[in-house]
Amino acid sequence: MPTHEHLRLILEYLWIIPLLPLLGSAVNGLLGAKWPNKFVTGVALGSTGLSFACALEAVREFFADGQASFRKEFFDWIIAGNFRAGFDLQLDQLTVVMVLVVTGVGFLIHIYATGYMAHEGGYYRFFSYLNLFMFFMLILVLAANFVLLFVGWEGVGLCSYLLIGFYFLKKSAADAGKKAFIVNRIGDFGFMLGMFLLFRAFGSLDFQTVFAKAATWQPDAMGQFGTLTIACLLLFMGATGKSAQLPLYVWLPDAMEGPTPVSALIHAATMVTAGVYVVARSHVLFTHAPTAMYVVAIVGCATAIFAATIGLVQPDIKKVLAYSTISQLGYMFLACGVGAFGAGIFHLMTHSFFKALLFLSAGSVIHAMGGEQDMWHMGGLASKIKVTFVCMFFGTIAITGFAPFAGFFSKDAILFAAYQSENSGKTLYGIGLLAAIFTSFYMFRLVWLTFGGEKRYDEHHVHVHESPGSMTVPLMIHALLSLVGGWFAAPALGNGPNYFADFLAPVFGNAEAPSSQTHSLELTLSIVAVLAAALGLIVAWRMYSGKVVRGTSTGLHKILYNKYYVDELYQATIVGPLVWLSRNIFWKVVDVGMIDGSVDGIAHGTEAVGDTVRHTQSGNVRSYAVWVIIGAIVILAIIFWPLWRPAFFVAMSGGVR
Amino acid sequence: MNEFLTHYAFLIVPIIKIAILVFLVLTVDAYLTWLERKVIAHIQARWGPYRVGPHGLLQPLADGVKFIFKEDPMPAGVDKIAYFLAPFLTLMLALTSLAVIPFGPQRFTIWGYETHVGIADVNISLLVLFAITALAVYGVALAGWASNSKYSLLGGLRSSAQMISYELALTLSVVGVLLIAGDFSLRGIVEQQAQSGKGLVSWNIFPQIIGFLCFFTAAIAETNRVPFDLPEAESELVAGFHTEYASMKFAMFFIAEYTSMITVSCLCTILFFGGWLSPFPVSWTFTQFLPSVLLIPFGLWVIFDGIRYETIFGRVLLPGVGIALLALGGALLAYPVVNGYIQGPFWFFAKVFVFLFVYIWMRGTLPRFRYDQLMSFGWKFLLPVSIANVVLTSVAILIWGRH
Amino acid sequence: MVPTNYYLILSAILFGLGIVGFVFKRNIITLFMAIELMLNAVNLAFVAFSQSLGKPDGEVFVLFVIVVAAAEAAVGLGIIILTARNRHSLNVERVDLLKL
Amino acid sequence: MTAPLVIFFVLAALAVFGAVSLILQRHPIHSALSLIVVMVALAGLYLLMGAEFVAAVQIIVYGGAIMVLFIFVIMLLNAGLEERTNFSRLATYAGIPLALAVSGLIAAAIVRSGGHLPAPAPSGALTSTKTLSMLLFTEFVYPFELTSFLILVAILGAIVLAQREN
Repeated sequence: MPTHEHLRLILEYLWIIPLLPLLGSAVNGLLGAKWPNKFVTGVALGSTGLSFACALEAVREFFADGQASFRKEFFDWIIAGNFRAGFDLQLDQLTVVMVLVVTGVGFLIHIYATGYMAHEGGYYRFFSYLNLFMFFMLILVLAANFVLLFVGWEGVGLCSYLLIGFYFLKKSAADAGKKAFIVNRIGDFGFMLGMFLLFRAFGSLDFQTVFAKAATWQPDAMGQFGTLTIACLLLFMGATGKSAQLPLYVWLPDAMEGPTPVSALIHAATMVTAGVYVVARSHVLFTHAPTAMYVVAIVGCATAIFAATIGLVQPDIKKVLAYSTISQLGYMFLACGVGAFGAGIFHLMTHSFFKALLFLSAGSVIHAMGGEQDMWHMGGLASKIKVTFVCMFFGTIAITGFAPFAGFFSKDAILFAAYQSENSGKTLYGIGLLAAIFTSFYMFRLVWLTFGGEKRYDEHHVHVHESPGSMTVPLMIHALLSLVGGWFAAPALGNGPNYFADFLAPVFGNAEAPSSQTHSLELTLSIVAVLAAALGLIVAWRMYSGKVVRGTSTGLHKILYNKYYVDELYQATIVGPLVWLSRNIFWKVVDVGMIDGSVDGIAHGTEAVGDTVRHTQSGNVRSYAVWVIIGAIVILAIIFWPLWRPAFFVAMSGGVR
Repeated sequence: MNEFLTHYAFLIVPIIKIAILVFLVLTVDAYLTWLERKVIAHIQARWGPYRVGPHGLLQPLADGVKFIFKEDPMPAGVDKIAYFLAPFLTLMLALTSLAVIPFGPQRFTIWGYETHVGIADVNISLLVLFAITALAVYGVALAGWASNSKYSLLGGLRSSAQMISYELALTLSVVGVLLIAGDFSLRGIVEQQAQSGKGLVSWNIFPQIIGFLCFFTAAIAETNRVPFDLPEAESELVAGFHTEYASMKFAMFFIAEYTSMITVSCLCTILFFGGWLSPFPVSWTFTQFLPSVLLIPFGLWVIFDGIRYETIFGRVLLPGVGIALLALGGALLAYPVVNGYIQGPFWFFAKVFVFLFVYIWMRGTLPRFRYDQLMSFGWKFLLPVSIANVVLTSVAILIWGRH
Repeated sequence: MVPTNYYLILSAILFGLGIVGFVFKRNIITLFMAIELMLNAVNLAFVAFSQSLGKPDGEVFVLFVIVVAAAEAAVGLGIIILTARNRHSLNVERVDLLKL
Repeated sequence: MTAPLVIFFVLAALAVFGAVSLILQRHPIHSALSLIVVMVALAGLYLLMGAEFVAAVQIIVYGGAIMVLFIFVIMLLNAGLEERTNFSRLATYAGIPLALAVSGLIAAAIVRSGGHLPAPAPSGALTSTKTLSMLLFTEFVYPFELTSFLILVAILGAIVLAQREN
């Protein structure tokens, strides 16, 4: 649209971007039930598409303003004493990336969903939820203070709960939803504590003030647990919850119960990255808390390898992708942990591209297979569904990190940053590299099991067919993105500028400016990474190309197959005792005994009092007359007290005076 | 002796006056009964009392004696206190009500105690009068209730209801006069009517004709006389509230009734007919001789009538009375000074006599109301009319001022 | 002359007797009478005050009190008649349906 | 002991006697009669104080109308002797003492407050009917109109209550 240079059309009204999805959600949620699907589709796509357009316009204006970080307080939300939580939105480089990712990928996935969900019940409900998720996600990324961010944070949690449990008649789905919600609660608990601590430390929760003050603080020493460290750890606890890191990752695999578009949008592209976003957003705090940074790095690294190992043996196509997501998120945290926030965000973006792509392709496959998710019942689909296959392959290459795909650049940047990190950087790098090998292995395993070899399914029941355009077009776009998505950083290899890093520099400061002497090292490391991916590819090819049979799982394989028995462990150590406590103490003792007891006690007490008092209501006029007289005596005494007091005192003082 | 009198005159003089008044009233009551019987008899073309004394003139005495010596049975199950209280109360109130009525203009001093014709001179005498008459209800009600008889109870109920109902009309009908006079004392009202010395013309009857009619009707009802004598409707209730009373107690009710008749007549006279004022303008001084001049022909007629009377006793007594009257008239003519004193009482009693006659006359002629007629008449006609009268009078006064 | 206090004390005594009657009597009509007695006592106090203070207001109040008493008697007796018709008793202790 | 004092005591005794007998009499009619005695005595006291108009009104309205109404109703309902039930224990035991306590309080209060007042002088001028009516129609005109309205309402209420529904 032709707009004047410094005419900020959207920027001044930034709230439009989140508002549009909210309206779409409201309209669909309230009216959609009666509507034919195409209306609902129109509303959903229209709102998100418009939102995307507005975001683009906003970004354009942002650049027109010379990338000046924009911030505006629209209205006061909570004001209590010196505490202020306003509806404040801000737009800086980091936000730009996030907003574009959210709206763009979200829009594409909406389009995809219209095809994928076409024959599902509760069509309007699905899109209402999905738009609502868009709204909260945008709030989350646009928020200019922790409170508003937390609103988005909780909102996306809610939507993820609603969408995981979309098929709420299926018990497993409902349980998965609850699991996700509860596990997130634990993280959110830490997050809130972190917020409180920050408010106590800085007297505000506004990003500007908090970070400005924090910047002036003396950074904690390594191993020292100062206020900032603790606050950062608490925030990170929230992040682990939301972004499915150890030890709170358990909800994400189960979240695959939800429809595949949901898995793609929420549990791959956007929501799960919120944790990374928060850590990156509050990088000022983290840089002042090296201990926290170290913890973040370790957790991220551990999660990466841990999830990757589990992913090696999973039979369910979506489960594999889920664990791969977890491990990729681990990479991002690893990046943040070693101070390479830019790289983390970079990987976040590219990951959102190719992981969404992978999920959508998987969804397409499942669609084609008529709901079949077990890879052992697939195979030889490459010829049947070529588009999907190609896209899937693109995604696989991207994630495994072959140049020149997106994953190559981002993962390379992370590993390089890890290698450079002074505290136990080599170890982290090594583990990261191992995880990379595993990644490429299970990804290619997935590809070969699904598309390669001969078919292991029954022709007569399953009619494999290519998905409609509404699904394949987003696939292609994503495939393209996962190809080119990383080229911002391409020149860095040729000793050129890393555009992405430079773009984010105003936010993070030039944390990892590539210096010339490290440049050769970076090049070698990237080559090593590619070799590692190739290794994984070769092993997968040896094992899964050609005829494969499902072997009986034993030993290590069995442990991996059962995900290290983590769920069982939690069940035994936490859930079981908790349930027992709730049932036997909180319910039977506290609730029934104390709460109900007190309430009933009040009722019984009232009844008893009334029972005794009612006898004054004898209905006998003479008794009433006596009561009237008593009242009269009291009133007279009150009125005439001043009149008699002197006499009274005289009497008290023995009549003297 | 003399200084004792002057010292306690304020006690002695009223007592004497009261004694005189009571004696007079009782006599008048007695002969009122005689007159009533005579008049009604003649209205009904009978002779009436004729045996006891000439023209039955001694009949009242006979009746009195009979009342005194008659047996006094008390019915079973009566409430003694109330049963005895009722007649006394009635009679007492009836007599008391006369106390505030002024019979003449004169003020004179006996033993240094300045007094006037009449017992008490209260400046709210009319209110007092109404107060007393208001209490008269109790006599009737108690009598009816106490004597433990259905007839009596119904009679008592009826009469008390009737009295309450008509008391309103009675009081309201007087308000017009009060508005004109601007005074509660009867004496003041009379004097107000005397102001313009034009006699008859300035009496209240002319501006207050409506008020008078209402008052007289209500008064008749108050005294339970025909046509409002429901309480003692023989045909329905034998004798109403005093069915169970005999001899002296009955006599008391009887006397009380006639006394209240007198009271009402006095009130009518005072309020509407200028009390003791002569109907002629003050300028006609010769009218002062009217009383005496009237006595002489009356005396002559009595003598003439007596000479040709059947019984010897009559032939002796009546001429004697006639001669006495002649002598009185002559004396008055001889000493004109006395006339001044006689004027007031003469006119007063003359007017009162007229009203009493009207009472009797009505009894002889009018039929009795039915109870519901009585009530509806009192509430739906008499009361509104008297209220309207009040309004009219006040408006008139607003326009023309007191005339 | 009679001191004001005598009148006041008398009115207090009458009032108290009224209260006593109100508590002591059972006949509903008599209860009413007791109330009237109290009103009269109050009137006495009113008149005494107004006379001794030389202000006629008190007597105006007395008039109002009398009017109110009249109205009260009219309505109250009507109610009494109804009660007697329905409950066949004038004893207030037998008119005790207004209870739990 | 001056004449007014004598009269006062006579009337006061009469009033108290009436009040007591109102309480002690068992038949409503007798109570009513006692009350009438009280009222007449009070009227006499008003006269003694020089409030003639009030005295007259007292007799006319109270004696002539209200009490007649009472007696009328008693006769109408043919009320018999009062039955001395004692269903209310409270009233039986606590009633009389409490009542006496109240009257004692009031008496004490009145005496304390009214002790210094001058004796009421029978001055005809003060409470002449004219003065009262002037007050009634100028200063107290609104209450006066209100009372008239009250009377009207009372009449309606009485009619509504007394008429048998048919």
